[in-house]
Amino acid sequence: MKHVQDFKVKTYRWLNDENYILTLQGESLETEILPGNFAEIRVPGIADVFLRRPISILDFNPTENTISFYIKAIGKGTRQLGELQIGETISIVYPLGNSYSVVEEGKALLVGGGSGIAPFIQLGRELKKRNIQTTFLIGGRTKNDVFLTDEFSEFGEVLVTTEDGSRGEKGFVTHHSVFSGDFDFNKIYTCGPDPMMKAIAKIAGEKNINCEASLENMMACGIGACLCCVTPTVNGNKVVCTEGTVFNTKELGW
Amino acid sequence: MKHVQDFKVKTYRWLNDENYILTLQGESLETEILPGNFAEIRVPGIADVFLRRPISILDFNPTENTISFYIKAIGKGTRQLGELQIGETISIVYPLGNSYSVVEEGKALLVGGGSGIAPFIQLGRELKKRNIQTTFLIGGRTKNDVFLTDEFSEFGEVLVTTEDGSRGEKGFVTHHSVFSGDFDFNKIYTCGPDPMMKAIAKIAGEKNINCEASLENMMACGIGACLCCVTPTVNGNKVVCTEGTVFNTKELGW
Amino acid sequence: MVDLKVNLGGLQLKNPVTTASGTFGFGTEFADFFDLSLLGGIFVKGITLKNREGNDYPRMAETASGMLNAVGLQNKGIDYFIDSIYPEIKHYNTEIIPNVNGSTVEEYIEVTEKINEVEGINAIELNISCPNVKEGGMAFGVSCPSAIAVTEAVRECFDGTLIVKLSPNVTDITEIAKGVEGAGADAVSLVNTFLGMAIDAQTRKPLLSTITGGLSGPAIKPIALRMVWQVFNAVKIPVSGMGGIMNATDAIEFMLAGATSIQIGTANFIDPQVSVKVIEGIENYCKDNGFDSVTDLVGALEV
Amino acid sequence: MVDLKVNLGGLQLKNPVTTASGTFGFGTEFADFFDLSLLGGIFVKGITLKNREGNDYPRMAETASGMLNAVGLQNKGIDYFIDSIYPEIKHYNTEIIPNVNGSTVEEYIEVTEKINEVEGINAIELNISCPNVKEGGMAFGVSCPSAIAVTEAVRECFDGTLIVKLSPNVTDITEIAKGVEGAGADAVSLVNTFLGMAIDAQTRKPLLSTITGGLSGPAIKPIALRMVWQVFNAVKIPVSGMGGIMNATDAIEFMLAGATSIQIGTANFIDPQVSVKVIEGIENYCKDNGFDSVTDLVGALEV
Ligand SMILES: Cc1cc2nc3c(=O)[nH]c(=O)nc-3n(C[C@H](O)[C@H](O)[C@H](O)COP(=O)(O)OP(=O)(O)OC[C@H]3O[C@@H](n4cnc5c(N)ncnc54)[C@H](O)[C@@H]3O)c2cc1C
Ligand SMILES: Cc1cc2nc3c(=O)[nH]c(=O)nc-3n(C[C@H](O)[C@H](O)[C@H](O)COP(=O)(O)OP(=O)(O)OC[C@H]3O[C@@H](n4cnc5c(N)ncnc54)[C@H](O)[C@@H]3O)c2cc1C
Ligand SMILES: Cc1cc2nc3c(=O)[nH]c(=O)nc-3n(C[C@H](O)[C@H](O)[C@H](O)COP(=O)(O)O)c2cc1C
Ligand SMILES: Cc1cc2nc3c(=O)[nH]c(=O)nc-3n(C[C@H](O)[C@H](O)[C@H](O)COP(=O)(O)O)c2cc1C
Ligand code: FES
Ligand code: FES
Repeated sequence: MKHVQDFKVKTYRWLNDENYILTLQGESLETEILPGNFAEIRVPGIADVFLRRPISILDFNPTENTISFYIKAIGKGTRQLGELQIGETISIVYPLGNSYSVVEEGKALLVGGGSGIAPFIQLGRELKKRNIQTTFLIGGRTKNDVFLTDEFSEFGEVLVTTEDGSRGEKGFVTHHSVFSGDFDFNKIYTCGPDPMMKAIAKIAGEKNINCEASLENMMACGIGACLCCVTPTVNGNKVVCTEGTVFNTKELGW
Repeated sequence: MKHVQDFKVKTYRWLNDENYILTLQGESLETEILPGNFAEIRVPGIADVFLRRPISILDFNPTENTISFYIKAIGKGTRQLGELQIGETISIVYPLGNSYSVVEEGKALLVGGGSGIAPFIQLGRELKKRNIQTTFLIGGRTKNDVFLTDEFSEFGEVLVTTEDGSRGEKGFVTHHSVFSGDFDFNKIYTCGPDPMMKAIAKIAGEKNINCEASLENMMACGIGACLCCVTPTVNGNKVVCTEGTVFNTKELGW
Repeated sequence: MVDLKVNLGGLQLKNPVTTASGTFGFGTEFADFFDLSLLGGIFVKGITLKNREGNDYPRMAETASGMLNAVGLQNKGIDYFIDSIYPEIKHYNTEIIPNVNGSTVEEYIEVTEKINEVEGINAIELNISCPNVKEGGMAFGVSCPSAIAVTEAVRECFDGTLIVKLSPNVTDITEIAKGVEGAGADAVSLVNTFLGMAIDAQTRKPLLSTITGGLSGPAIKPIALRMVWQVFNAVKIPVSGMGGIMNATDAIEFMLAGATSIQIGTANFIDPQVSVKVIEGIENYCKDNGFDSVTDLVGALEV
Repeated sequence: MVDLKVNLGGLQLKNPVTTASGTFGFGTEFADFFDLSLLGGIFVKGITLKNREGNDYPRMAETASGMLNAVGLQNKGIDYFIDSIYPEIKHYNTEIIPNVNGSTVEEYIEVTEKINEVEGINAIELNISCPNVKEGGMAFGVSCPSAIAVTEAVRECFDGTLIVKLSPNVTDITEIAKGVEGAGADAVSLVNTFLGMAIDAQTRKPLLSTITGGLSGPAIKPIALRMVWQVFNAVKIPVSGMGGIMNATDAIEFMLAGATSIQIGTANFIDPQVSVKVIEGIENYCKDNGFDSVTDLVGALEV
């Protein structure tokens, strides 16, 4: 069930000077949160941020009633969310969106980059529960853009590419050697910038492997009420915040 | 000379749960600040406060580059100004407005109420410099609305009225016994709610004593550019933020 | 006990708080957040004769205290509404008011005729003010003759309360209001969104696929309030007021300016529970200020 | 080196940044804050034939991301301007542009004829869009025939650049723009304020003495930007754009939409130094994006 609920800022963990993990604590917590779900966060105390900001749910802890987000400070809202006082109240609407469909057998490849990787913590955990052999492939421009790999390694193997070669293989994720030779994955999950996801979808198509991507969009409500956030699909315009954010890449025509 | 300048929040002193003294510190300070001058303060970090807020200058300290304000939290801006973090940056335009004309001889009566009393610190000090015998008459609803009397007592005698009689004489300032019997003041200064100032102006008129009042108004710019803040006078509409805020009550036709 | 009931041109509302078309889906999107039966009414999202895919994306841009949208009336058409959606929402104890759209007078008529057959629907809102479609929409609402023509045509085929939704993108909104009053409207609702535009200075491209879109939110409130007050003073039929209402105080201001009922739009995106808070706030205001009936607020501005 | 010069209908401005009438006094009010000679130009506050006391107070109310004003053209009349004010400000190395107002065409003519005799004044802004006066003002600007009539009349008695300031309170601003272009205007400026209203829910009274007033500030920016873009595409004469410009990015957006120069209004109240910051910001943008001349930005929106 969706809630609009007040939380308090519990902790910040800064990964570098523009990426941080924000953890909020509430008096209660809705625990039916699925991998790929997001929240609409109200940014407190800043003149120019009118609408809520959609942010994927990184993780949650039902014992502590905490919920956390991995945020990249790119604009006024995401910057301000990094500057709140501990204990400050913040309203979120959650959990929103559909979710990745967790496979029950075989091998899964999770390909992500940038702040897109947030859903992979929950997804990795669910896959591990089902004993799926999971590989994470994380891309970045340099080694300083590659985060959360320690966390991912709890759930499976972690591969990295960087454009400058400073960590892992040099190049884009799509050029990683995992795609050449023996490729025995039966599911690809992807999250990140559109061009990256499209390239991965193309590989998946060539290899005839089922692939799911999580889309971003300009969102006003996050709950399917305004129809601002549509994406074209082979079945017509679909509402990203409710019919997605996760789509099968075939449906996207990618 | 007028400045627009960034200061940092140095201290708060809360007088009760809605009245506080805010002290700001800058890297420099314009020290030509006259009794009655005000500043236009930009309220940081709140969505609904678009314009600056006009607030009288309570006091300033050229050695420490500090400037202070006595603020009553009555709305969104004045509440937010009471909740800033120490060290937060705040922009003010100052010093603005004309000033009380400081008499050079005789006895002065300063009548004020509410947040109107802020200019009386500077005015009291200037009068004391000139050896003027100064009496402060401060009104409030109850003893909990009467502030800064310790400060005023450095510059002269302090009389108080409260509507419920909990401190000083019971009733409005205009009913205080100082106005009956021997009344040998040659100047009255007043600052506070309009009805109070008008009543004081009437007494001054009857006693034929020179009286100056400081007016409030809805202000957009505070520097005479927008003409939003006029008040009718016997000489036509006058601009409160530059031709005032201090007016002779005769000119106001009071 | 404050009497919160209002009568909007024959339509009885249990309280003056309704939600605005296009901002509240079909209601169900908000069912997790509060009991929809608390509402005076729900203006459901704009409906056309046939399925419409709406505009390309991006369809939304944030602005100072507001937002632009360019949805373009995406919906599955009137038959789908009647067959598949209305049965799901009709059990809510609140007025369900369809928002009727068309590119031609004939289309408006066809949609209305179908709705007229549906039991339980007591009113429609005739949208002659959508700025986000190429043909029809706002074109009807900014010219007096065409506003009158479509209102007259729809009046003839609808038995319930006919509410005509006016565009604010006009020189004199009272002229259009008087026109549709004469043409048989039972009430007017205003305002729809203002035609606006946003640009990304870095890419030098418009932020909406359609270049221009409709501005809503608190930014427009002062203009919307002025128009409600002007129309209230110009016509005898009641006004359903909206434009930037974010809380009970805003809603009360619209009622003081002359709105019999109010609609909450963009605020639903910021706080999905805002409409119940507004109902409570209006009730408290009436209690605190000695109004026995909320209708005493309507047009009570002291000028 | 970026060339910041622009030509506004024959008027040479050293850069596209000017300050808007009624928000910058006569300039001197800002002399403490920066060197006025840095500005492209100063549109001084509205001037009428005779002394005007303006409206009663209160004249101002704050709104979401904006403000309402009801100043009502308070000024000491054209003779006082020419004799007492202009001599004090003419030494600034910037264009001083009087904002001309009247209740009748004859008044507009008389004021203009007097200005035409003043050496050093190269342009006037004809204000046919003030929403805060009973007679004249906006009444001229919302009807095409009267806008044309006053423009033609003033054109005949003024030799310099004639800039006509348009009202946004119209159904189709391009129609008025084309009208005044045909009547001899050298440029149009837009937008003036939107007619709005604010109410105090507690006292149940309007917040302005005049009930309605003019809305300005970032709230109106999306609508103003849309109008600039429409007018740019409708006429050949240049546009001086304004409405909610708070920083260089906003100014650049107006230029991309088609403004040859821009005016900064309400933002002067928030930051008295904003206009110099905008000049610097535009210059940096041009440098960063490889524009040699600021005129390359004008209408460069990619649609
Ligand atoms: C479903 C979803 C999940 C997301 N998950 C995350 C996440 O886990 N971590 C993370 O860091 N970011 C995430 N994002 C992106 C995040 O929403 C934007 O970075 C944020 O809204 C930008 O706000 P801002 O005020 O900082 O930027 P602004 O200053 O408003 O603008 C900067 C840029 O951000 C983009 N943007 C602004 N508002 C939105 C919006 N409402 N929706 C989408 N894009 C917008 C625009 O392209 C704009 O140019 C997600 C977006 C969506 C739609
Ligand atoms: C020259 C001058 C000196 C002042 N000195 C002091 C002082 O020393 N200490 C102090 O506490 N207050 C002072 N005030 C009053 C102070 O400016 C207002 O209380 C403040 O602007 C209210 O802002 P807000 O956001 O808290 O209230 P809001 O939430 O905006 O509104 C609350 C009420 O405050 C009033 N108000 C709002 N904005 C203004 C404005 N720009 N100008 C005047 N009134 C306004 C309105 O009546 C409104 O109904 C002074 C006002 C003026 C004009
Ligand atoms: C995303 C969105 C979609 C809208 N769709 C419609 C619509 O289909 N029909 C209609 O009459 N109005 C539509 N509107 C206008 C609103 O009903 C309302 O008139 C407008 O938003 C002003 O109110 P507000 O400021 O409270 O949002 C839409 C508004 C928004 C923001
Ligand atoms: C207080 C005030 C007074 C104004 N007076 C005039 C005026 O005398 N003549 C005029 O043409 N415009 C006047 N305007 C309108 C501005 O010049 C400008 O068109 C409008 O404010 C929109 O720009 P902004 O949003 O940047 O303020 C006034 C605006 C304000 C806020
Ligand atoms: S953001 Fe409103 S429908 Fe998706
Ligand atoms: S507030 Fe602008 S002139 Fe006084």
